[in-house]
Amino acid sequence: MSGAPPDALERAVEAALFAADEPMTAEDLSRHLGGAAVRPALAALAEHYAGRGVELVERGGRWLFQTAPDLAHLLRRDREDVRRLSRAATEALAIVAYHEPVSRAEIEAIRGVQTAKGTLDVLLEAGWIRVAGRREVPGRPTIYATTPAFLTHFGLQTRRDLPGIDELRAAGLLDPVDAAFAALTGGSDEPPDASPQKDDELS
Amino acid sequence: MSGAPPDALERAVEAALFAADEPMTAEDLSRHLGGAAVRPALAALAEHYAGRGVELVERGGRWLFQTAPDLAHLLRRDREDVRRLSRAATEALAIVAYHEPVSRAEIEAIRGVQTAKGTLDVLLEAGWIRVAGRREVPGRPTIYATTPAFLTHFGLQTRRDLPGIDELRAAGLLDPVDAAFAALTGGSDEPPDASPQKDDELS
Amino acid sequence: MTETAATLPALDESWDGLATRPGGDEALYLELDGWEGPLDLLLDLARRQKVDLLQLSILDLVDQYLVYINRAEALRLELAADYLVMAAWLAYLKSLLLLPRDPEMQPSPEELALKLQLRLQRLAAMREAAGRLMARDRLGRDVFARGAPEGLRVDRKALWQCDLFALMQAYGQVRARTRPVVHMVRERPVVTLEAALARVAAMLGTAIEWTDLRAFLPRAAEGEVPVDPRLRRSALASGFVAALELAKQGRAELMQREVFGPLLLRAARG
Repeated sequence: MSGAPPDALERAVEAALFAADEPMTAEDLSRHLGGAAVRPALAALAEHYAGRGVELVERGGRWLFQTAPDLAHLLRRDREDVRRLSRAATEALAIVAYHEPVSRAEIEAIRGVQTAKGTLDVLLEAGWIRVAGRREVPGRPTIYATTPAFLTHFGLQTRRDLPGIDELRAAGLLDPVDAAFAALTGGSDEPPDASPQKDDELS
Repeated sequence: MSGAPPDALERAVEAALFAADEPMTAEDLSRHLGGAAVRPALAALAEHYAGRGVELVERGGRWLFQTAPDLAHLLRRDREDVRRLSRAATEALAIVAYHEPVSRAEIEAIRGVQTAKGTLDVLLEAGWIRVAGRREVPGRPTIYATTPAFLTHFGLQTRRDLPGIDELRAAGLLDPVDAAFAALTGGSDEPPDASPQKDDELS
Repeated sequence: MTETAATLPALDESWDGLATRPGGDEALYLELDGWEGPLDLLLDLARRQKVDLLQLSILDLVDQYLVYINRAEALRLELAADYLVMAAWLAYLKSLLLLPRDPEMQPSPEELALKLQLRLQRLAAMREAAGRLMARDRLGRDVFARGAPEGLRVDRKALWQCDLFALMQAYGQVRARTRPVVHMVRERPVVTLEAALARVAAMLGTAIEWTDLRAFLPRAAEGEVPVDPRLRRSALASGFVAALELAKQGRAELMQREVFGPLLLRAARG
């Protein structure tokens, strides 16, 4: 935490972000502050607020002040403004986040069950996913991706911060079944070799 | 401003006030934070924030964060869009300039078409006309006149600098649009007739 | 790699899952609605084997699934069709795995089983990811944005533009537009119907030869100065109407030998 008094630009950025009712990108801020180069000020402020009760965080390229996570128990009390998601919606959201962009059919393929129309609507309405165009395959299905509001809500700076995403990717768990199957079986059409352990597994 | 890292209570007070929907008294805060003595923390925070872009202030016994007063202009920024005055507004302005003071009904009578309320509002907003009282006739209609800003904008010393009807006619500005057009393209066989017009508008 | 040493829980054991009520009465409490489809149920069953999903005993899993479905049917629970489809497919898979291997079969039963495992693995991965996502410090639940932000407002102010010439032009046009307008219709040389009727009737007389209508019209040679082409057009029109009128009155006959040909006229024969 910096003890130096803030310079004029730092003060302006601090005031603007405090007053803003939405997270702001550096470009938004710069435009609002007459074209100033705000990134150094953002960095200085983030450092200044680190460890305080309020922190300056970046979420999907947008900056906001929010209370420190370790104080959640003090602030949570009567607040219940967080939407409770059904299991279907929770899983669909995770699938969109980890696989984006995905079509509804791809979500259903992973979950092994049809996705009710309302499930994706809930996520769209919450502003956590958005329609990201269509896949250029027969039927041109709509595809979905997450939004900056998703990152903000779940406290992610970028999608790379999704819990465990690197491990999942490394383990091939974000690949479709067929790709994983091909990888496991050497990519050939031959049946998987009848190794003893494989037989054991299937015994 | 203090450079020392905030203690736990200070952080809690900071977060609670930041997240609060409305200003809180020390008692509110104390109750909220399990009965802690919050006043020293409030004092420390107020000192920490002094001179920053955001300040902690007490108003009628209630504490709140607010944007530093000298930065209030950041919350409300004016952006100037250059816009061309509409045809209707230009005509209305010209009529006010030549005939002032005039009521809206008189403007309409001269223009020969209805004049939307918004048209005069634009001229009032631009600061080129002002309400100049009411005409002492039934209905007491509001009458309008031009302002000094009007003269400045149009580079006029006084309204007497406005070209008279004869000058307008000499400049071809009194020709009906289609006749003027025909004259330009050489297709007209009739000269625009010089009907007698009152020349006493600039009384 | 270890052997599949998973000790399978007995089916009537109360699980930490959706299958039985917590602390359950083992009396076959089934809540199939609690599963999001057959794959979900399979995953739930697979997890109880407490092994990596790729080392799972597919045969055990199949057996457990089929037992569940049989119980549900015994209880006459309404089962969604996809549970039954999955049951049939798993029974088929089981038989393939147990029967002597047919080397011709494509894909082999082991491949089918592996694909099922891969699907379960992917669903499990996403389910776990969803759990971790939901457990993050969420804005509005664990961390909070400013409670009462003042908001940033950008007031758009119009800077109106107009110049003196535009003003003059506008005024000129208002005056021009609203000036009283007088329409002057200039008198034109015309041959009225009455004149044409009198003329054609007089000239027709008792002519018995077909005569071109144009012969009845005023001509320069007669000193009537029909030089103006507009007057000639008027005379032709009036003459034509006059001819029609005479024919209607039975005083003349009309004939035209061809389309657009000359209109011929003669006196009606008694």
